[in-house]
Amino acid sequence: MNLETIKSELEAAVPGCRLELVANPSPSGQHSLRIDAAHAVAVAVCLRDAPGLRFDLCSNVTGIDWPGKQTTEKVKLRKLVDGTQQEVEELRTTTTPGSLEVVYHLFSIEKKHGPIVLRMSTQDRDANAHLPSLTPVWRSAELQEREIFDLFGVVFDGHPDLRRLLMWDEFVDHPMRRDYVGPDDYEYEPTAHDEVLRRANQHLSEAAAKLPSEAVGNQQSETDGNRLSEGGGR
Amino acid sequence: MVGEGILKGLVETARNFFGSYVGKDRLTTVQYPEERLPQIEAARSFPFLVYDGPDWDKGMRCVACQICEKECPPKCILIKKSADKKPDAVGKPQFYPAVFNIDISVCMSCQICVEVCPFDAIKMDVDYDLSTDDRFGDLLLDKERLAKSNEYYNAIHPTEAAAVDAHFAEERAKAEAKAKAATEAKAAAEAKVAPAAQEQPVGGETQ
Amino acid sequence: MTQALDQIFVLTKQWLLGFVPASAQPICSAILSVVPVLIGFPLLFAITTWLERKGLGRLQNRYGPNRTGPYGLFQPIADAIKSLTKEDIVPLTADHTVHFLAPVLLAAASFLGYAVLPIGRNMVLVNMNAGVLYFFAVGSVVELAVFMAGWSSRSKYSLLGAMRAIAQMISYEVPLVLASIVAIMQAGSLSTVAIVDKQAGYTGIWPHWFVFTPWGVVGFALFMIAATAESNRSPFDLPEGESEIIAGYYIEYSGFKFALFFLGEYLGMFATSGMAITLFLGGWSAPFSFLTWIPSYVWFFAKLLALIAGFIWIRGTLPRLRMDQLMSLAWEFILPMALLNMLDAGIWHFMPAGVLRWLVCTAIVAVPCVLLGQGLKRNKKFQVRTYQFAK
Amino acid sequence: MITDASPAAQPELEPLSETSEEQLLEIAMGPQHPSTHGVFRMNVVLDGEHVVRLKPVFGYLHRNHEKIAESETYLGSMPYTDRLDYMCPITNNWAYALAVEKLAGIQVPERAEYLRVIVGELTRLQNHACLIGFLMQDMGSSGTPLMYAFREREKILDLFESLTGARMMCNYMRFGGCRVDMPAGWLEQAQNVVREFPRFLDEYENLLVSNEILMERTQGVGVLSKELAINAGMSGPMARASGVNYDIRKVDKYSIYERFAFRVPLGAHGDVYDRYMIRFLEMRESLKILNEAMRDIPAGPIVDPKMRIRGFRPKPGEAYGRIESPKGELGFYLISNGSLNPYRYRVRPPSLINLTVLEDLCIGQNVADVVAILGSVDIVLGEVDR
Repeated sequence: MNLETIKSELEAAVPGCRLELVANPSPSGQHSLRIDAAHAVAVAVCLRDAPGLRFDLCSNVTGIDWPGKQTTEKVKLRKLVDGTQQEVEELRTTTTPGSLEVVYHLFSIEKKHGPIVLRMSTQDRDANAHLPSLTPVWRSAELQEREIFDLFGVVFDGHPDLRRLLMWDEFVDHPMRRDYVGPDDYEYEPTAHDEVLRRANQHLSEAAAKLPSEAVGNQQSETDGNRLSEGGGR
Repeated sequence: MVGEGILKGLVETARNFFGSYVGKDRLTTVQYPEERLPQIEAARSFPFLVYDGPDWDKGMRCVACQICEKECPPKCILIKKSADKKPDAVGKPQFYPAVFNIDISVCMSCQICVEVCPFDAIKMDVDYDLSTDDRFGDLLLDKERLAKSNEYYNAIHPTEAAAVDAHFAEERAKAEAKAKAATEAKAAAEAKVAPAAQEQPVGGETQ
Repeated sequence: MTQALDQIFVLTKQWLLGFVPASAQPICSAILSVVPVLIGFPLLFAITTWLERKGLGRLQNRYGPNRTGPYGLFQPIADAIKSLTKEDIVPLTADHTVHFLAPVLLAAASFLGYAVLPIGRNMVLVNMNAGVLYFFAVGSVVELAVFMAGWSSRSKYSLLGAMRAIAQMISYEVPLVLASIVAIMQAGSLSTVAIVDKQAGYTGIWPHWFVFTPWGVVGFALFMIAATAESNRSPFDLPEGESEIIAGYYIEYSGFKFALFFLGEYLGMFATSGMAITLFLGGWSAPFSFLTWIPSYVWFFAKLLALIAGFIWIRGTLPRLRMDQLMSLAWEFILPMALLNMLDAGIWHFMPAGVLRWLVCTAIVAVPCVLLGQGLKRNKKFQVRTYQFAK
Repeated sequence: MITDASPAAQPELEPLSETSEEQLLEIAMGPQHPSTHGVFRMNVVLDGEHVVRLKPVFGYLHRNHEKIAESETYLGSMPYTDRLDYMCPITNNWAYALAVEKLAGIQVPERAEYLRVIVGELTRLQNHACLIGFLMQDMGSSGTPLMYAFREREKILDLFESLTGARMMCNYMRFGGCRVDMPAGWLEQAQNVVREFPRFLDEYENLLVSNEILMERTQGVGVLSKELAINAGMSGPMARASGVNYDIRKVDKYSIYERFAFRVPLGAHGDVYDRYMIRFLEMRESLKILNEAMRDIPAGPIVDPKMRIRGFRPKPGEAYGRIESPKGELGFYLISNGSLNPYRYRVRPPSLINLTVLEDLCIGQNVADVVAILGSVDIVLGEVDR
């Protein structure tokens, strides 16, 4: 199936939808179709139900994090300096807002074709990380969208049961984001590399600085200070 | 008839009951400490470092290139490069590891260190009786405990080791030929100067 | 000589009683009878656990326990030591008294049934007139103990298990009693000794066991099915169904109390098997007339072990039924069959002996059995299916 | 049309009888439970023995495999894939290798493809055999079928050990081929195992297929309709038991599967019995593939000679590769930004997605059926939680 024809078919079926072909330079040749959030559900229903398409199996749903970039470039400007126009070099930083992208891989069980790759992007990575849920169209997205909500922080509007899937409910961050910083208070396990040890010790000393002395004493004895120093001696 | 399937099942279990006294193919259990399965050549447990010759420290093939340290997926290898150099298996002066630690409580026996090693210095052991009562000390293997002789390597992985040895012999022959050519050229150029003594390669095969 | 060997325990008891004053003789006699039972059957329990683990192992193509002693024979001792040294954990919110009493009551009740079991010739603790009745009456105490355990533990799983146990045991008590009625009808007595005596004769070399009659074999089969369910053995081990409700009513027990539950379960199994032997398999009598020189108690225990082996075999083969299927089996199959079997036994009694009696009585139980089975199968709509392949 | 399959439109869960909410019993099955196949939990609300609600709880084995893989080299993730579905490590390797090969456009030599098919189908055999064993174990048959399955699995694992060096964590595939060629005598040994395998299947069939208790326990239990199976993305035996004709070996024709004559069994009822029989029949089909592959395996290299073990950097782009793993559709989605490690690495776990319909299957059934249904879904928690 040609992605171009699918695109034109969809555009005819769902008036007003904005579709964009995203080329994939890899030898796999799996090009994708970026759809806009407003018409996503309508496009999805059309993909599922249109007799020529019948993409009835939504196989894989996943998120991708594209963090915002800060690029600094030197720009030459003409400026009035001391009354004369001079060419001045200036550093200018441009910040591109990041986005979270959700990718759907669709196949057709009836027609045995596929995959077609759908992409949707959020406006940013924080407050507006909302996308329409396609779970009402393909039930298979249910757990996978929950997983994306959990690990990436995309809020799917219209999802029937949007809870964290893998992390516990009290957890605050989204571990699959690229700027996620792992915790430094996990149970210490000596490895050949001292990075973990360094961070565990740092965590302890930070905790010591924060807490009143008695509490720290208890905490340190609990976390087995001996073992830490033993590992450090290596 | 009701109960036919149940009776069939009962007959089947009875057959297995008696079969387990007759055939070894039904009773596959190996009574571990007393009997053991034959050693499989491809088996792998944890890595060890190969050395040539009698002295483990001198003959170690490892040149501390740290490739395995970088490629190790769970990052269980720690290598510190030496300051000085010493001749390697082929005879070239090379660095050697001042520290080489493998934490086998972290190692997952994936064999990637073996595959990436260009010097055939690290290989997989087949020993599996590794339980110990000191989780932290005994499972962190240092250079001395990691070092195993080339003879041992030949014993546990004969086919693979033979190929490695052949490769080394070839390399050494090439190096010797090169050295010989160099010395001959040198001798031809400066007939007065005595050819410099070439250092003998340290190799298990030569002894 | 064979006579002496057969009566050795009875004679020993008489001999020992000779040393005590006449006033103390009744109580001493009781003690001397009870103590061997209290020791012997738990010992049999130990042997059975070993047998079961070995047998199941071989059924499953494993060795079974073989590390403790020769052939793993000391495994029961190791198990006992382990369960005795384990920490006894009682849930904080449990009803401590009832929680403690339940296993004790279970074990105690399981022993009571042995009072009327004739273990050998002249070897019965109490020759009660209503022995069979007594046996089933004390057997139902087990249900109470099980429910006490499930209720007092304050665990949802144990509650589920207890509910299942009560439903199952009460449902199967009915067919258990009904199935045994045929033997009582034939013997004309509720006394276990009388029932065994009735089966003691031989025709040629063949014994007059009730199981060798059409109504007897059906009664025996029904009794054994019901007995399996009564003693919570697989495939009727729903109350403890370890893959569904983990351990059911005794999930919150540990250590020795846990072991007591096992003891109770096995003792119950021995008791019902012993009753089946008494009712249908001729009690302590030898299977052939030329084997009567072997002591009677040996025969009893040999039959008991054979039945236990059957239990183990079935346990190793069959998956577990579901609660509703268990109930429908009891009420829709076993109960009608037991009632029909009573009719059959009556007809047998009044018809003249001969081939015709055999044919008629066999037909009376066999035809409905097949029909009922087919009907049940059709009702539930299950069958071996054939499958198609994609083009 | 949309609402048809949406979970929001599921019938409002009414208690079966006139039971008020207070009389319902909520129990947590798992994470410590003998039949959840690992640390999985279902919060089950019961009315008597009947299931009124069921909410699966995931994440007890979550280790963020995807995050780890994004900081590893492409090859470095290969041993980690073994640990996803630890019952069939080789098919995990295969799916990952296939995705990377698509991403970088690597060709696989003929012999390597045959080797992959052989070990892949052996994996399917042992997985299905064990699954049926576990299913019977869940239904309370005290381990006998499971032990028979393990007996046969033992022989297959021995094959894996002598080929790859490890019984479970095989780490066998490489991008563009396989890691090692088979040692001398391995093929004969494997042929022997394959020849002996039908005997085990026949025994299994005698033991179980016509068993009345089993049929009663499984037929009509946990029925999954064809429509829901498709819409909920079911794959593998789970989908085929509901009559969905979708076998990726046939559809994608990946590797060399089009060369083998094998059939795809389809169920008509979509209940637990069908799921279990489909696996049975698939084992027989796998044996056919194995026999053909072992007969036809050509000589040659086992890995693309252009592939280097170090410094593998695919060109920027993305690829989704999937195979028919024993559990269902196992896919890997990779995005490369031209560096040594993938920018995005995603596993499409069949076990997790097949659990989507768990609640639908279990509602109205008994507690005892819940474990049977869960067993018939065939999950491995290493893959569900990743």
